[in-house]
Amino acid sequence: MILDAITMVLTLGGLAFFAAGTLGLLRFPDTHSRLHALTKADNLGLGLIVLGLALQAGTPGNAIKLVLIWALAMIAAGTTAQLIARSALVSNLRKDDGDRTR
Amino acid sequence: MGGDPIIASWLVYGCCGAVLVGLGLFGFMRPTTTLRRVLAFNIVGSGIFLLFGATGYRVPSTGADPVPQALIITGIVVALAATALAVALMLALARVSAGRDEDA
Amino acid sequence: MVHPALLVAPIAAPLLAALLAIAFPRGAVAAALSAVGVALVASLVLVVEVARTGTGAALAIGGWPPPLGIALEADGLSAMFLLAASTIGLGVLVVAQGPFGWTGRETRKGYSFWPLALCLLAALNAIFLSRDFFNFYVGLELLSLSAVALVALDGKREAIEAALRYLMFALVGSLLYLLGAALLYAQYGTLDIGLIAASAETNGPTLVAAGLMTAGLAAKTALFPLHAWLPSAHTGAPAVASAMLSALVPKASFFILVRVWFDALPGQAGPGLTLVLGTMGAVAIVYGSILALLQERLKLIIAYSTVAQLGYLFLVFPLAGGDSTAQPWFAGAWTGGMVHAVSHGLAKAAMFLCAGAMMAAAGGDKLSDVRGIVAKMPLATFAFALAAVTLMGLPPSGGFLAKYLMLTAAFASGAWVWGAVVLAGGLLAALYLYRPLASLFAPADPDRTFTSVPLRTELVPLALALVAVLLGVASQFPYDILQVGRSVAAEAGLE
Amino acid sequence: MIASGFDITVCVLLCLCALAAVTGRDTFRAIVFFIVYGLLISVAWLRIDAIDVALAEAAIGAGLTGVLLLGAFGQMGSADTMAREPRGAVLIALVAGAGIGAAVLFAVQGLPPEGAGLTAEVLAQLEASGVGNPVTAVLLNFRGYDTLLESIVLLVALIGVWSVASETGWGERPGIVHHARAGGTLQSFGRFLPAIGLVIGAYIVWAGSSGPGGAFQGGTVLAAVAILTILAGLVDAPRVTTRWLRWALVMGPGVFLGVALLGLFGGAFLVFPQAVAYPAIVAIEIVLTASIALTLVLLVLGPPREAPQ
Amino acid sequence: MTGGVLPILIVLAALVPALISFALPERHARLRSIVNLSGAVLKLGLVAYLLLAVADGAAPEARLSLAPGLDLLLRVDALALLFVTLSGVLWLITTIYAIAYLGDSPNLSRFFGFFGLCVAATTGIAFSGTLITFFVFYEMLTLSTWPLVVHKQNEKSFAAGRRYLAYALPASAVLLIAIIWLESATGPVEFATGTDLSVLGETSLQMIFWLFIAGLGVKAALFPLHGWLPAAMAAPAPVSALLHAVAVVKAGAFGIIRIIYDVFGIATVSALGLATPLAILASFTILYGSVRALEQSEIKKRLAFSTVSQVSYIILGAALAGPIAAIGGLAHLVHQGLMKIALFFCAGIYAERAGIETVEALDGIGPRMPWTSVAFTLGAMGMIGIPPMAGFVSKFYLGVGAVQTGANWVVVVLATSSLLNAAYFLPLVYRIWFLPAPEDRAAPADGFERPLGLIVPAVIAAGAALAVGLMAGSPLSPLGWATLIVERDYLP
Repeated sequence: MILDAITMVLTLGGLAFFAAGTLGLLRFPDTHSRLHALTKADNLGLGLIVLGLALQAGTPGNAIKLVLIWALAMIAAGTTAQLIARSALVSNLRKDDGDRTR
Repeated sequence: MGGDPIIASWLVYGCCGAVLVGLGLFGFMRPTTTLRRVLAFNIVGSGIFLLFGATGYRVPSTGADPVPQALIITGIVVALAATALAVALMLALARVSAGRDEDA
Repeated sequence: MVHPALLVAPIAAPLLAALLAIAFPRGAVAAALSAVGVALVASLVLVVEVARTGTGAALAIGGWPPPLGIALEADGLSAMFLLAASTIGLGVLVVAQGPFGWTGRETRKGYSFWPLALCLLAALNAIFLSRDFFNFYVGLELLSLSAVALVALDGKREAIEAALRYLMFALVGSLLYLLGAALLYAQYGTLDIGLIAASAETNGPTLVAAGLMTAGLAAKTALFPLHAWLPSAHTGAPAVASAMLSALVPKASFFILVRVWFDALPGQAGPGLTLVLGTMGAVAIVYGSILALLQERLKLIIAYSTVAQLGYLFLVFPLAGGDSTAQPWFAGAWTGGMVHAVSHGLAKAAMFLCAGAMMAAAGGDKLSDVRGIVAKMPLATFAFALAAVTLMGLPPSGGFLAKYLMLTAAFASGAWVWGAVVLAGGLLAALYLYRPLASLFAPADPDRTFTSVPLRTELVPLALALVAVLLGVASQFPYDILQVGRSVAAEAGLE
Repeated sequence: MIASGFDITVCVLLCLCALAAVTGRDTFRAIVFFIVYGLLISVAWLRIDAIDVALAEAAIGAGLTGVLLLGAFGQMGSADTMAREPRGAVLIALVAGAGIGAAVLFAVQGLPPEGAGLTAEVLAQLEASGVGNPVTAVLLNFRGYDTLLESIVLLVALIGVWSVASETGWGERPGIVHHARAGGTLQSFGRFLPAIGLVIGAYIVWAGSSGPGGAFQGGTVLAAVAILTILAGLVDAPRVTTRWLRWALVMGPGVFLGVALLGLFGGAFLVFPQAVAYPAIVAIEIVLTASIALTLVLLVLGPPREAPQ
Repeated sequence: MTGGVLPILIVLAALVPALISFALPERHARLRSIVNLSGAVLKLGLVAYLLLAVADGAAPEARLSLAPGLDLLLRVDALALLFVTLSGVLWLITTIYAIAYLGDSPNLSRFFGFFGLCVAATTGIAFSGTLITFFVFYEMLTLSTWPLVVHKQNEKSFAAGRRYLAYALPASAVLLIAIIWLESATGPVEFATGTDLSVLGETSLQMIFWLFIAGLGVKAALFPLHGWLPAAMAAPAPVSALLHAVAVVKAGAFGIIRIIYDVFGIATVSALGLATPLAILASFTILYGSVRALEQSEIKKRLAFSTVSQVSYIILGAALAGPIAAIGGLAHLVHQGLMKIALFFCAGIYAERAGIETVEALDGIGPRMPWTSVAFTLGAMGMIGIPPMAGFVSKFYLGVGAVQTGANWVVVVLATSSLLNAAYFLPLVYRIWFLPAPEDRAAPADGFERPLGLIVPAVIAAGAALAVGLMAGSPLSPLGWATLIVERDYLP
């Protein structure tokens, strides 16, 4: 019973972080700040939800699988955030230099 | 959302599949670039598969009907093959009409 | 009972050859010819067996009978179409050794042609033998993708454009057909033709499913309003490929349409459907013929002639069951339609092969380029003329017998309109085929030189055209075979 | 099973994503919505208890097709703008879409609510099919013929894709040249992920016989891994004319067809006697996975690139 | 009856040489001639044997079924033999004439190939036992005649070919409608067994009859469907001989006779009130043809229009419901063939050897080309109907037949047409024999009447026309055979 309550709290917390991340995405002016919001908020939000679910998972095996999924999501998010940041940086530099070559 | 009439979940997904087919066909037939048409084709395809899969889940107690599932997996792979060919043709057309490579 | 190998060989042999052609391109030609040869022999034996025993040869794949497994069955209609497809396939591949044979080093066209052509033939045979609606879908996809790739093989701009348009039509057609099949499965819990026919009744899902399938298959058979892709595709493709495309590919989707309406849902076809299909067919005949009259290029004339001749096939739906008691034979219109499908296939393949040979000799396929080619290529010109006789439906060709049977059914059932359309089609065919024939027979101006082409590119079309004519003379045998396992609706008509 | 709020939400979201993907002028936006749509569809498949299909849809529908479309958009770029939309044609499309959609809706609600399809027959024969997972049983035993033809369809599509190469480019490597910063994040990701991908792919294929999974889903995961390594510029795709590549492509369907033809001696095509069914099916699945993974990679990469001038 | 194989053999006797000459390259002229001539002789031999067999009542037939109940039937009855004998004899002499006439001009293999096909189709038409067989061979005749008409491959012959097809293909469509309309109600029609026409109403029967007449009328050159015949003069002489005397025109007339006697039956035709209008149409064509012939200055065109009118005699004979008139019509089928081919041969020789194309150029050619001119004169006399020539016999029987059935106006028509014939043939004969020859006519190096291959067929044909007229009484003459046909098959 207590476990359900803790799960409830954790998932709600996660949701709050997701909402913050999305809000950041919509409000922030340029790519970099949006990336910042997304990576921080969403990953943390996912972490909390995964923890909440792990409690519900029957066997410890499933719990570990959930954590693994979270780890994989983290790595993927990190890499993509890096790549988007780099390409945004490159295209901004090009834009500033004025030669809009693709 | 909560107060709507109680209908079977398979029917919801079935009707959703039908709507997707309608949307996809609209996207396919409206005058647009080939890439968008290929995209619309995939939407129609997945709509049909959703509808087909939903009809396999009408009696949840015995579990979903495996035959539609198998056919849908085959269908998805075939749709991918067709999409790949369409994309390849589209790129080849762009390459040839750009005159870069007027081969024999 | 027929050994299952007979039913499996026409499908497995070309597939094995295709796989071999991909892995071992140097042996592609040999593998292809022997595989299609095996398929031809198998279909010949199958035809004889079907005729002798008077019953179709069936095989449940994997030992699982329908509804669980897929059944293959060769009734009269399948055996005839199988034999026609293998004959034309062998003829086309023999001629294809010229442009696509092994020339020391591997080229794009030389490598790609053989697996595509073999898979196309395998798909045809798979469709002609299958009794399962989803299996038809996979067969149709295999057929369409290989056909589209063959159309784009030339690499020129208009060929790729035509291939892309063809692919779009084909994909929509397949999806609509798949949707219909899915609804049928949802309604009857099986995909087998026989089982659906047993439990078919008139209700919402069945009608919508059948309607969608008809629309999808009509798009793939290039029936009139949905034919825009065919002329450019069959002209863009290399002549050898367009021989197969024009002669066989639309027949596969028409074959499935016949299975849907005559074998699976005979009771469901209301007068509305037969009227719509008949009208579309009639308009196709007139439209295709007029367009063929206006073309300047030989291949375009032949391509539009396909659009017109396919119109005849759809007249079978309103005319089936038209024979009155006066006719000593039965299911005349239906059998006439099927004989027309086969004889048109043979004649059209011969015509495209001739056009290909003449293009190779004259360096272009405009009527002015091939003027007076009869002096240099008498056999090819004679084959073209023979094929033209079949297309015009003049005796003694198979086309005439088909026209005769359909006309008798039309007049006997008082359906004058269809009769008039069939006759007008014959005359229009004479009109649009006179121009190419006149320019082929015209005196060539002396300084025009034609390069010589290998003899086989003339002999194969001549052989195919002669078989088309033979179909009109020795036609009792094909007639009897088509009756084996024929649906009752073919005689009683789709009321 | 009564439809819960979640189901309805998923359906509404699906329709919205589809609408967004279909309308609008910006192609990139449409492709992104399409990928989101693909993931939502996988969720829908889970809700109707079709886990195998969910796997396939997520991997092939959203994944590979998304990559294909994005890649195409990348290469098409400017050439992909639509001049203007004649009013009439849009109307016709609207009418056609709405009409067929309505007809299908009418048909769906007219279906018998208790139609159980062939569930009972499949479960009854499951024991004789030699595999635990009913979907794999249907896919590789009861309707193995469809799957055989389907693997040929993949091959034909690949030959078709290769055949649109430019005349000079026949001997070249397929796809565009990818290069990434040496030691950059993409390359390290490209080195790190394949290990996990291989394990997951192999597991999916192996588990396919008893639980959800199978040749196609596993093959797609392996293909995704291969594509990632190529995108990361770690390895370049083999030339189109290399011999081992062609034999590998042909191996899967070839073995399947061979085993099917063996049945002919026993008087039936593609038959798996119960005793030998399990090992045979697993063997076929493994070989098929290899060929399918390779074919899918090459399909996504596209035709051989032009020869360097 | 072993005879079953005979009709096939006869058709093959014409078909095989055709296929062989298709395959023979140009340089084997000698072999090709031998093959064609032996085919013609073999065919004559078979016909002779059949004449005896059919005389004492045999009727061999060969049947090949197209569909259950729909058969290709080759059946030898007396009427068929009449036509085949004519075509057999004339094919032999026309081949000799063609070999000599064409010499070594190009594309001869193709010419003799299609020539043989034409005769095979004609034989098929003669032997056809069912309507569908008749239609199959009728169309084969159209297809194999077109390449002969356009043989010279110059613009004039292509125009003639186009015109020929423009008439022939719609006609075949009309004929097909008639056949289908009839057979969809009565089932496949077989000539020997006759058909129960009560199924169809009277008006539709009449319409079907006129469709048949229109379909067959093109080849039978009935007015107004005769337009293609004069234009077909652009073809070389042996072809126009073939077209006019042996195959095409006779096929049309033969078809009409089959329709009237075997499909409808003469009683039904007169009951439906179709006999008289047909007779009127035929008579009009007779007069029209003769009048147009008067205006023509070219010899060949004049002969063409004379054919237009002569063929209608045959149709007139069939249309008049009396046995005597029928005998006259049938006999005229053969007589006209012999006379007309003689005239065409002579016209060909005049054009080839002496460059004479028009009537005016004929002055005084008689003494220089005696044999040809005698043959021409005999033919002309026959056409006019002066006894004892064959033409007189058939016209006489037609006249008596007309009187017998009470159609006296026909006698007037016959009389006027004979006068018209005289009007357009006598001036030629007069010019040939009684006018002085112009000085500048230079005889070709080896004399006018060389090579023999040209002259002999013309003389034989003219002689046969005379012999047939003289020995009209004997049973084996065309008249005798026509009487046998009428007695056995068509007594009203």
